[in-house]
Amino acid sequence: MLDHYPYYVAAWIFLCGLYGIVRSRHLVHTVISLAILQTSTYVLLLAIGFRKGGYAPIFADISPGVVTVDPVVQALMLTDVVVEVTVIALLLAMVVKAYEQGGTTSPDDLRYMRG
Amino acid sequence: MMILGSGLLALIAVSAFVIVRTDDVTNQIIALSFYGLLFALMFFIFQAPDVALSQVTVGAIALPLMVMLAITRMKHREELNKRKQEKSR
Amino acid sequence: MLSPALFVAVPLTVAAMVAAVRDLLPRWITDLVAILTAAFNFVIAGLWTLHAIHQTQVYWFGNWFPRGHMAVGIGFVMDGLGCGLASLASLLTLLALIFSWKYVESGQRHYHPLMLVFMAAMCGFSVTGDIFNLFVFFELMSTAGFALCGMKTREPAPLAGAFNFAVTNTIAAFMVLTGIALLYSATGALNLAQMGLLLAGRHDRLVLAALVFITTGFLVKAATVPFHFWLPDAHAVSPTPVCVLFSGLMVELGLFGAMRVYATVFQGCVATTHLHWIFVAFGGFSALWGAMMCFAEHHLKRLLAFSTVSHTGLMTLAFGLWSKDALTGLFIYLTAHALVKSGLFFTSGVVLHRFRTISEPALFGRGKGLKWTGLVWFLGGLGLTAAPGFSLEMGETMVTSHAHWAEAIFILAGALTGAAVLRVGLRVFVGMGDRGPSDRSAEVDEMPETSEAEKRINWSLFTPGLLCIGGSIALTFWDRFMDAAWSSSMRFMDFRSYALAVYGHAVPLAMLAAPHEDEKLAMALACLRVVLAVSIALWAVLHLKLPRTLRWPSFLEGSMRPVRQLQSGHPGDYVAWLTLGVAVFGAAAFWLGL
Amino acid sequence: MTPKIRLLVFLIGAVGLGAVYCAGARNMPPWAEYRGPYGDVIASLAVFERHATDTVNAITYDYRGFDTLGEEFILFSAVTGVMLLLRPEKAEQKNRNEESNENPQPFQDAAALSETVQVFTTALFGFSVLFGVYIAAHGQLTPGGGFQGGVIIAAAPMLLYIAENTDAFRRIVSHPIVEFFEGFGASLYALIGFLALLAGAPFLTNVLPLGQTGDVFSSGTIGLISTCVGVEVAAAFILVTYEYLREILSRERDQER
Repeated sequence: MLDHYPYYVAAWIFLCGLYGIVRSRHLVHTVISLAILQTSTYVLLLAIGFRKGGYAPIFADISPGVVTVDPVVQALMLTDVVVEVTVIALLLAMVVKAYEQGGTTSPDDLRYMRG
Repeated sequence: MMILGSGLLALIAVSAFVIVRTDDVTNQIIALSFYGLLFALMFFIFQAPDVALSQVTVGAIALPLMVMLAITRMKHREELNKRKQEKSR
Repeated sequence: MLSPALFVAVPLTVAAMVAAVRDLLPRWITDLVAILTAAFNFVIAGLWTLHAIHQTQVYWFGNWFPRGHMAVGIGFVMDGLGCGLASLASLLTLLALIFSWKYVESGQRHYHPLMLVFMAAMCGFSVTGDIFNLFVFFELMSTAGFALCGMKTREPAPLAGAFNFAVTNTIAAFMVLTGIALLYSATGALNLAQMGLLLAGRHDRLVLAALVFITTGFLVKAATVPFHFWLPDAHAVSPTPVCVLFSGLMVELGLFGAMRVYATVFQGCVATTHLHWIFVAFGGFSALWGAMMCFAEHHLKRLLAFSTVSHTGLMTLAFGLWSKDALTGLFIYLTAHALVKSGLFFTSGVVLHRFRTISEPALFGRGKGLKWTGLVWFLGGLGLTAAPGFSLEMGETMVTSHAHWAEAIFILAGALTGAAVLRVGLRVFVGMGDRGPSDRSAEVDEMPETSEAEKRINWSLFTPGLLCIGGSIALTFWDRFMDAAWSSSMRFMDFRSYALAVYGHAVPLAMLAAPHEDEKLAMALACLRVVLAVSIALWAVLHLKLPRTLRWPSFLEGSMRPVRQLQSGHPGDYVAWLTLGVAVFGAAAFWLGL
Repeated sequence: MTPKIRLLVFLIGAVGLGAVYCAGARNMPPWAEYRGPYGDVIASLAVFERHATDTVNAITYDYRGFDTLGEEFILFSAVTGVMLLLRPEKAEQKNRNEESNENPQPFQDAAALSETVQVFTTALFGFSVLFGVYIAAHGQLTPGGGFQGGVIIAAAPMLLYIAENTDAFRRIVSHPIVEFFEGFGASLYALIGFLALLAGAPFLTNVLPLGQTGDVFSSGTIGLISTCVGVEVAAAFILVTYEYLREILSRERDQER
């Protein structure tokens, strides 16, 4: 159980994000829940690349050959962070505009196209 | 380090749930910023200074700021509409 | 040979440069630059396709060749199907850009860069050989798609549609990323071929969980029921040229992503199980559900959107059959469907431009003057039913050649979707029967995308649709196309040849002649579909003139309340269904796979 | 669906999704025991092959540079999307002008900031820009890089806004040069990639001299790309801020008149 502890945390955060979107009553709340959901992948990737006793993979102050943690997942996470923030920016723009056009911030009122 | 990290992970798990359960958006922004900082701290502990730096700038500052700007703009519009209504009366 | 990087890098660079100087350029220069870039892309991708059907080639970015079996960089694997899809993407974008010349007016300063980025993302997605790169292009495609979908900001409906689209597809992207992370932890690699080699023979819950996340993530894009809810909302509100790209290719590329990962990473470890029946089940269900909903719609674009759900379901079913014939058929079907569906969307754009509305009851009888547009529409409807003479029929025959039971689903789905299109045609362009029932979504009127003054149908509006429909007929006369699809599909399924190519030992493949199926039976079935489609359409249009006892199935065209209420427009609902869908898929995968 | 049914559907699904996730997680290698090989190979090679001490950035801008190109264009298309969505509508603009003419009273009573705060935050402006440039340009050596540096640079004008120096803020963020740099920065990355094609190597190959390990001008194109990305990211974030604040800013300008 403890061996895989961060992975379960990642699963939990993923479900929390989904739960937030499902119960949301305000579109900004929906967007923030989505941001939370995305952080689950940070935990997962970070935990995968971590190594007990490993150093940060920056050879400015450690000599080559020292055991480090995985730099690849960190590069992937950098991409991930930027992707998250851009998608959130775009979604927020939609929320703002939807409010300006429809005068509502509730997902219950998004039903312009039912059926 | 591992114990500190595990504790931080638990804290993150709890705050994720708290944030999605918070209905008031302003409170959520503050919590989100705090949550971003927790992540930055965790990246430092788990030897990922690059990601930590980008998390501090993006997750703890840029992201909450953007939500705040969006809400400011929405409030601004709300006020405009109110004024319009008052005038028409 | 020209570098394959060009067909991704050139449109990206042009997009960024056009964006940098967008205030200085007059509209016509932007149009011209964008069209030329798309044409250039089409030429490059086309040349590569001709090359790649004979030999798969790999291109390592940054000159990072693999060290032994360790791929350190990102590679493009130029195989026949990938390159073919890239050229299809460029072609559709080219036609869409020509269509937008006189069509898109509002928001034009940002439109062209986004379209070019979208095209580049589709091309990159088709040929990349790295799983994380696949995710990056998936997300790039999504981001550009979200923005294009919400373009018409003067109404609230497009924003709602774009919002739902963005929320569901972002969740999908992060499910894919989760699956990628699981696989990375198991293999320590990101290259598809390398992962496949490392996972060969391995068969445990980790692999299955990764398969569930990656596949369902891509199936959200492919709009398989119950992940499909975003699609009609997004399609109904996007500008017409964007719809063409969404329905024509983006949705199918979602399925292609799932297939690519399955063929490379998972084939060696789960191919021994009965897992592929899940795809058959999900696909068949989507095909029938989509067809039913399609017939019930009265909003032209939404109707076409549901038919996309149905046809992508048929393609998912073909994927589940996982045989050479089925895959060959699938790719012929995909190409043909992309052309027919694009043609129909272009025509609906012409209708919206001419009559300022897109709701079937409101258009009743008004299209009598538009003979040529009507003709294209009817041909498109016949194309959707996979009538004889259309290349869809070729694909369908191939898919079902060794699975005759699947023919039943193809007939039902094809006849119903085709009948819906023909019904609209009869009402709008012939003015037959009555207005027909209306429904809520048809009453949400869409604001036209062009200005009021211009009502003439410019050649640039009409030609793309005609070319598309014509192209789908012309494909049947092109024997080499069928052979190329056959050879490339064989290669696509064969993981060994893929891995060899990635590590630089590609074997040239002679072009094989595709087998010819029993043509009489195929022709008979195709005729049956057409007869069914035409009679359903006629029945729907004329049902008031029929005796009362024969009117009972009219609910099919009418309200269908409980079912249609599922399509509620609420992002929470969609996400709840998505979660349930993943759970069902997961349960089935663990049941059949372990 | 009513909220209750929605929650029920979700909960059933969540149990299944969670079960799949946990079943996968249980079979993963235990935590804190990364087994490689990808990361280890690159960590041992990057310093020698690329003369970069920060392996993460060597991966981001060189080994997997093509991913980063895609990622940068995700940012580009998202910003273009924000601009597209929040573009002022013509009809609306007219209304607003009319309104503001009739409505000269101050829109919001700004709480006066103490002068110390104003002076201090304004002084931070230069520092913030400098720091951002430093972070972006030293990507190959120390933690940081184009993305981080770019966001820090973009934060500088926000300081002016906080200091209520709205006039300077508006002049900076609404300048057309920002929009130019947003597109130009993005295309520069790809152009550096084309440089390699001219040299006869595959796209995005690091063709520049690698220099001395530890030097600012080491690692060939890595530092250059990082700086370009910094420009693009800074411009992108400033643009997004401006798009959100545009309406409020124009209102404040009207008041000043």
